[in-house]
Amino acid sequence: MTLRFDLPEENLAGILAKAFRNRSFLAGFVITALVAAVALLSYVWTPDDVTKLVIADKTLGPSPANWFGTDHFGRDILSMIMVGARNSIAVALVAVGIGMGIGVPLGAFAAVRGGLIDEALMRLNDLVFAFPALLSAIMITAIFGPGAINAIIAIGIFNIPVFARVARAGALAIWPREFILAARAAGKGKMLITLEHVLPNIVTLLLVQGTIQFALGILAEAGLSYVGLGTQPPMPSWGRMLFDAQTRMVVAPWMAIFPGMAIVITVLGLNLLGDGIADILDPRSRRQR
Amino acid sequence: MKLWKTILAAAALALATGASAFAARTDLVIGIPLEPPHLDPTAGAAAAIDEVLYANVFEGLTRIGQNGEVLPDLAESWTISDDGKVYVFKLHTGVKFHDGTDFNADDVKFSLDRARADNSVNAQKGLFAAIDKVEVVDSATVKVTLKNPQGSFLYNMGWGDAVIVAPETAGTNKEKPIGTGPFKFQSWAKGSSITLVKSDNYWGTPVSLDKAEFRIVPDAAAAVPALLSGDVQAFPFFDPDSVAQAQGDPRFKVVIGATEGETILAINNKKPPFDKLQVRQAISFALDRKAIIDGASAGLGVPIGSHMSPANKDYVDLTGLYPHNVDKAKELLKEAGLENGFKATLKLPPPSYARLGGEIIASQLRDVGIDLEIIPVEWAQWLDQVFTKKDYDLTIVSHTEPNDIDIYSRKDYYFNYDNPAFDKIIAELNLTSDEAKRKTLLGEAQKILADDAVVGFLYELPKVGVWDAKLQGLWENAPIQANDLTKVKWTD
Amino acid sequence: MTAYLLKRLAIAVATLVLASMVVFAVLEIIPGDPARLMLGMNASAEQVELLRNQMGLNTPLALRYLHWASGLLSLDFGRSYTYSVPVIDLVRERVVVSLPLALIALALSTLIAIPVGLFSAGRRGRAGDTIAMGAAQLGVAVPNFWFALMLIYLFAVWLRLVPSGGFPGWSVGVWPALKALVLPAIALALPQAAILARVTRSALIEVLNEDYIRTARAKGLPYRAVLWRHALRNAMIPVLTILGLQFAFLLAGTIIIENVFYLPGLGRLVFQAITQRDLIVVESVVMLLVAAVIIVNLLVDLSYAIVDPRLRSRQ
Amino acid sequence: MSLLEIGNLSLSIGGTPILRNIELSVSPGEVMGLVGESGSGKSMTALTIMQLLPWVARATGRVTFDGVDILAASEDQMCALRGDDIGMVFQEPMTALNPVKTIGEQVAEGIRWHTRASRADAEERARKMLDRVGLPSAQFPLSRYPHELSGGQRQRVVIAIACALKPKLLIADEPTTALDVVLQAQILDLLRDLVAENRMGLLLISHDLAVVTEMADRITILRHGEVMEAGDTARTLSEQLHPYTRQLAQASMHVPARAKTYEVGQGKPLLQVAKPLLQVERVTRDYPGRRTSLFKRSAPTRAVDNVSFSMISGQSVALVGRSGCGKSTLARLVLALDEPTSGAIRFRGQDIAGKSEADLKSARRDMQVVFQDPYGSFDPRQKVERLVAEPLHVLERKPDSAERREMVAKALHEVGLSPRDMDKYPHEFSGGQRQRLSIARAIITRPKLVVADEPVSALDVSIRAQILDLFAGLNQKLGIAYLFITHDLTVARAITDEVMVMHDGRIVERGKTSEVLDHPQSEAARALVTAAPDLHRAIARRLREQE
Repeated sequence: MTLRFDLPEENLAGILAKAFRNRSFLAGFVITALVAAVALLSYVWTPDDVTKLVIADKTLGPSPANWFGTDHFGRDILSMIMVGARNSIAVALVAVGIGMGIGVPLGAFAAVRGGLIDEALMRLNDLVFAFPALLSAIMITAIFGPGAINAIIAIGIFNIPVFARVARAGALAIWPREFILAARAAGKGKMLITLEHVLPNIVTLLLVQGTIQFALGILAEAGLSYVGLGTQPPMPSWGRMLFDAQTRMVVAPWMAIFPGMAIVITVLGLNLLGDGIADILDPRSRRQR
Repeated sequence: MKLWKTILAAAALALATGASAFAARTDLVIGIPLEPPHLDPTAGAAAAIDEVLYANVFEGLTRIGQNGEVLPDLAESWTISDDGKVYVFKLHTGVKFHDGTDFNADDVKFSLDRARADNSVNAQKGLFAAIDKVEVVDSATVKVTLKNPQGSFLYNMGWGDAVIVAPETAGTNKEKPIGTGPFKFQSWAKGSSITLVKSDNYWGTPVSLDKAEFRIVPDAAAAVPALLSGDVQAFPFFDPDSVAQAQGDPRFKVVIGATEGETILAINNKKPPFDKLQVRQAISFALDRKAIIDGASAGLGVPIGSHMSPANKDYVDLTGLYPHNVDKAKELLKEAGLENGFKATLKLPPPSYARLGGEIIASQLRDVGIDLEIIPVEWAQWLDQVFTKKDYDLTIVSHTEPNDIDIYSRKDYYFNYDNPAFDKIIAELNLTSDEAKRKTLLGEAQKILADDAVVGFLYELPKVGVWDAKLQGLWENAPIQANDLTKVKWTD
Repeated sequence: MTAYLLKRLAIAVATLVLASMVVFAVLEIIPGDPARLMLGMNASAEQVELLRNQMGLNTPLALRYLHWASGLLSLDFGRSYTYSVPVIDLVRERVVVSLPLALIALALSTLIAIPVGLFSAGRRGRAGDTIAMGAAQLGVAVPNFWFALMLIYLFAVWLRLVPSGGFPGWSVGVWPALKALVLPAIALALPQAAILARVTRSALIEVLNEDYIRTARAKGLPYRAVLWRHALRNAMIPVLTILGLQFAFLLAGTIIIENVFYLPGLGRLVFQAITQRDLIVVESVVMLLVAAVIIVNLLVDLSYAIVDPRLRSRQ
Repeated sequence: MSLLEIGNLSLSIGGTPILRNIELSVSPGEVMGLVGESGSGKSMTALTIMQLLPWVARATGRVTFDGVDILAASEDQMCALRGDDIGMVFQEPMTALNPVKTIGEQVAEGIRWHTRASRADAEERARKMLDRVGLPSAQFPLSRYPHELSGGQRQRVVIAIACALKPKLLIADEPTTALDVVLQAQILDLLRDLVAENRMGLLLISHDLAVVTEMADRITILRHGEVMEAGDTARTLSEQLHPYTRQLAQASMHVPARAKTYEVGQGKPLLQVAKPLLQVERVTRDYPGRRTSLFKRSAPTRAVDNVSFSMISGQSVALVGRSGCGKSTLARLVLALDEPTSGAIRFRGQDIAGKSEADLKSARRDMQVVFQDPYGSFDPRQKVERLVAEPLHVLERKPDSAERREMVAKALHEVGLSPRDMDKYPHEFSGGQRQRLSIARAIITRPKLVVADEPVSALDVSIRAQILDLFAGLNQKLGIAYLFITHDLTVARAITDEVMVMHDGRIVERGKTSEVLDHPQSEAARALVTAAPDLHRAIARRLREQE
């Protein structure tokens, strides 16, 4: 799916002013900022120590001492969710970084060169797309050993073609514009034009895709951890918490409910944020106002 | 219109089947964790084969009862010659295979000869190694001559690998097992379930169940809802960690039995710093067995101090040797020159005792300064990396074979443990038949292992069965891996 | 048209060949010896070596690839190491679970998504749209395995309407088999439906802004007729694209969902085969799934040509 | 009795007022011209009549069509009117047709909907209608898809849809703006004939005073949502009583003052000028054909065919031709943005075809470009200073930032903008101002040649006049030579010394501007000249007719 977009005719201040009038963006921004703040807070403070197991306190229900209850090792679930947030964010962020870092130059390069190189790169993209991402991530982590690093790589690899596609489509939409011709007439080379004109103009597009992939990354990390191939203990992870919860649904349903909500809220926030950005950039929605 | 009729009819049918549950039930769904690779107990080692077929579809000359005793089965009675070398089995008459053919002494000779033949694919050929010859005396009498006396011969004949099969069907048993048991095979939905139905021409006491379905429920996450929703009515081998879900629920009966599984924190004894006795002892002091049992096994399971089941008659209680003592552990590490602690890896195979126990142990060892990186591995990798290549620091595994203390004397075993004194005791043990002497030797062996802190001895793995409270007659212990349904019935 | 189709076909075949090389190469470097695994803890090195020879693990990689690839073409996938039956038999048994599951889920998500998308696009910016799209946002955010867990405890454990898992096989009748697939299909379908509904809506809104919609309105067609006759077909292209992608996603999604519901499908087969290092099975099933994805994408390309005459007449 | 009566119509969309107190009427058989510059509310008036406004629009006043109160009519009533009694033709023929339906389906659809005719009957009528608008069945069967037709042909289909049921009123919203002059004349003829045949009322909306004058009986001039003046076309435009009417009319006919002209002596072939600034010799540009199979391609398309010409310093030359004749390709070749398949292009004697960017640097310094679209030719992410300074990239010595600001300030001043505008973003400027920015960018390196590709065709007439003045002034002041690419002969006439007429990739005629335009020799040039609307001529003809 390629996003249709147009270049915003405003500067940053104008965009920001518009952004904070957009309900989606605002809600997404607040949620995402909150999750990020909680993750950062977990570095300096959590209600309880998540590395300390107190078996005697296992599967206690929500109470003033443990707002979200405790898990099967007596750890405070709220604290686990807080620390898990930074794990989820880190995995998804680095995976998006890999996807962008490799995919965007590839896509931009394909758009510049065209012809056989473009064709080859796009066919390579097709190849990666032919592998169901989750299946392949499971294969990769199963082969090279479970763990956060391998999960990042597995998720990241499948972000590459996504960003390559978006960057290429965006760049192809920019290249025929007259201001590119003007830059060429001014004697600028294709590399320079890509850096000065093309990339800055598709940045917002990449940002939208970035939030989508970020959200998908969080879901993928949770899925991998859920089948035991993602983040490994003792590092808390939301997917892992759900894995531990599923055999204890009767005696400790809070073990499943709260981490599940954490995932839903975070992904929701990121998607709203992405929607908001896309809305702001969509000339049609602007025309309506 | 027509579609609606179909849907209504289907709904009515669904209701009807649901309603029939209120009448006295004669069907049972049993959950088993692994799917058998095939259905011929005489051609494979997988426990899952016996779990489905043993005593239900196939029968042997003898059988093993739920407390490990030898009982007559197809052999009504037997005599043993004075020198203990000749066994004459008197067979039941009127026994028929499920395909309608008669069972007689020829089938016994065929089965035993087939199992001990050179080209036999029997997984336990050792059971038959002592047999010299098998002779048919008459259609209901078989004479088995041994090369030398063997006290366990009748027990051996009770194994699933020694069941009697018919020559006509022996080749196809893998897909369509034909035996003499009270149940006959009906269907196998691969990856899903195996269904047995009551055999009408059974020679012995008829069973109460009409139908028994063995459903493959691979993990605890699936087993819990399957049990709670009533889809599956019995899990003879339930994950101990999940037992709390059924405990206290009057609909279910939770039965805790014993196994021969010593659960240990295995240590690579040759790999520094684990080659230092103080380090291994420090680990043993750092372990809080109660917390481990509570956290990884729902509080079930008996702590052990060496490699011997507490149920064993030769068991010596050594659990007091290394009480949970963090200070002592730290002191020992200091003695070993590791007062600042060290880093190591802990490889964990899939079972929950290992994965959960590993997290707890990692936390406990962290308290004394040992920082463990947890590496979960699949069994394949575990066998490859840990067991074969000995590429590991620590691992958790349950050794379920009975009377297997001798593994510590094996050269090149994955513990990398080498103690001539211990080897000597085991060698002596092998030559000793005197019970008292054996007990002393085994006691010494246990003591040495504990003193050397070869591994971290944790606890004896419990056998947890959970089933519908109205269900009677399932085995509570598991001397062998089997689900004998012959006495199982529903009560109201 | 033929040139377009031929090109797509050539690309599909090339992708398939490349994919098979990748799959083979990746799986051949798996750590863990299948022979050792099959023989268990107590086997000697000689026994392992013997089995390695029997399984052809000692022949050169390129030869093994050629042998394997030519086998694939004749549907001879080799024999499973662990089950010691032909892989094709395993696949045949499992595909009757996975394929219906994926298809039911796909049908369910389409049946939910398209009407919701139509509804929302027609009421853009109003309360109905906001509520529907809010629900869709939530649907996108819910991890399907967590959703599955909730479904199991609600509908199987608490209400006891459907089985909590497992699959009785089609031989016991269509109804019990379908009953076993209801929850997994819902768990798979709802998050996908949410995505599809959003795509349908935005595709429709985009199309509704096109000039030819105004032309159709100027003809006197009421809004409804314009939506159905003009907008929907033009909006199909992005919707079809997503449907194609979703098929791949559903196939992969079944891995986790089949595990949650312990359904004996391809996803579970491949998951178990990975853990048991049953290379032949993993290779074959992954190839099969990849081939399915490629074929579905080819079908999507083909359907573009059916929907869009511009592609058809392209010389 | 009027067919359409609009009285006191006001319209607001989302609270923003769009129209104020519009008065307008159309009688059967009458052509009413609605003229105004962009943003004057012409199209909104049309959409109000059709009731196809966005749902946030609020209209007050009175719109009566054939006795029906449109503003109070239900959606069902409107559906019955639209397509049956009121037809509408839109500006953009390329997007006005549904790409996935055949033209037959699209024409027949309205017929079937309104008359409940059978498919066969409707198709029969559609067939006749297509024949009538000039799409005979032999070449244009009903099964054709829109993408198989050219822009002019598609506009004919749109007209067929609008007129299929012989509506009482036809609304044509800029029906020819996207077409070249020759097609424009054909479509206008068609509309005129259809109106006459069926005694339809026609509401013709256009920004082009000349077009409206040729077509309309009466005219209504709109500005900022208000009616400035209305009345008989010929009288209104000849008397020019209202200042805005006068302004519009004068801007439409504006010719900038140019003291110096650069002419080559009569009869002297352009090629043989001494020391030419630009020499184009036998240049051909082929584009590879589409791949028909894996191995075959169709024959290549020849966009520029063996073209030769030259220009001297300070000369202003127009390159005119119909759309698709290859003039833009030629411009790109001259700018070295594209490479010729064969032939040579020399700029100040230096060969520039097929050279690397580094080798082109010195040529680029003296050769700049102005594009058509004042919106698309600036990177919205950069400030004016960077945008205008972009060509400084090719200077031998890169200016430091102070020098750069100085140069940008000077260029802005020269195009009539304030140096303070340097720190703004392009979106803060109007279309005309942006075109000034474009020119500032083009002259900052003091080039010898500026290639201008339709530089004023996207601008409103009054703005266009100003920009033409600017071009003329810079030509006089800085001695810059222009290669003006345009389809608009009034522009060519206004500002160029010489004209080259291009047709099917070839230059078919060249000569002094006034001579070529007044006495075209080639067929292509004659077609262009006769088709081009001319306000003078149109008013004269109207007046003649009324006498």
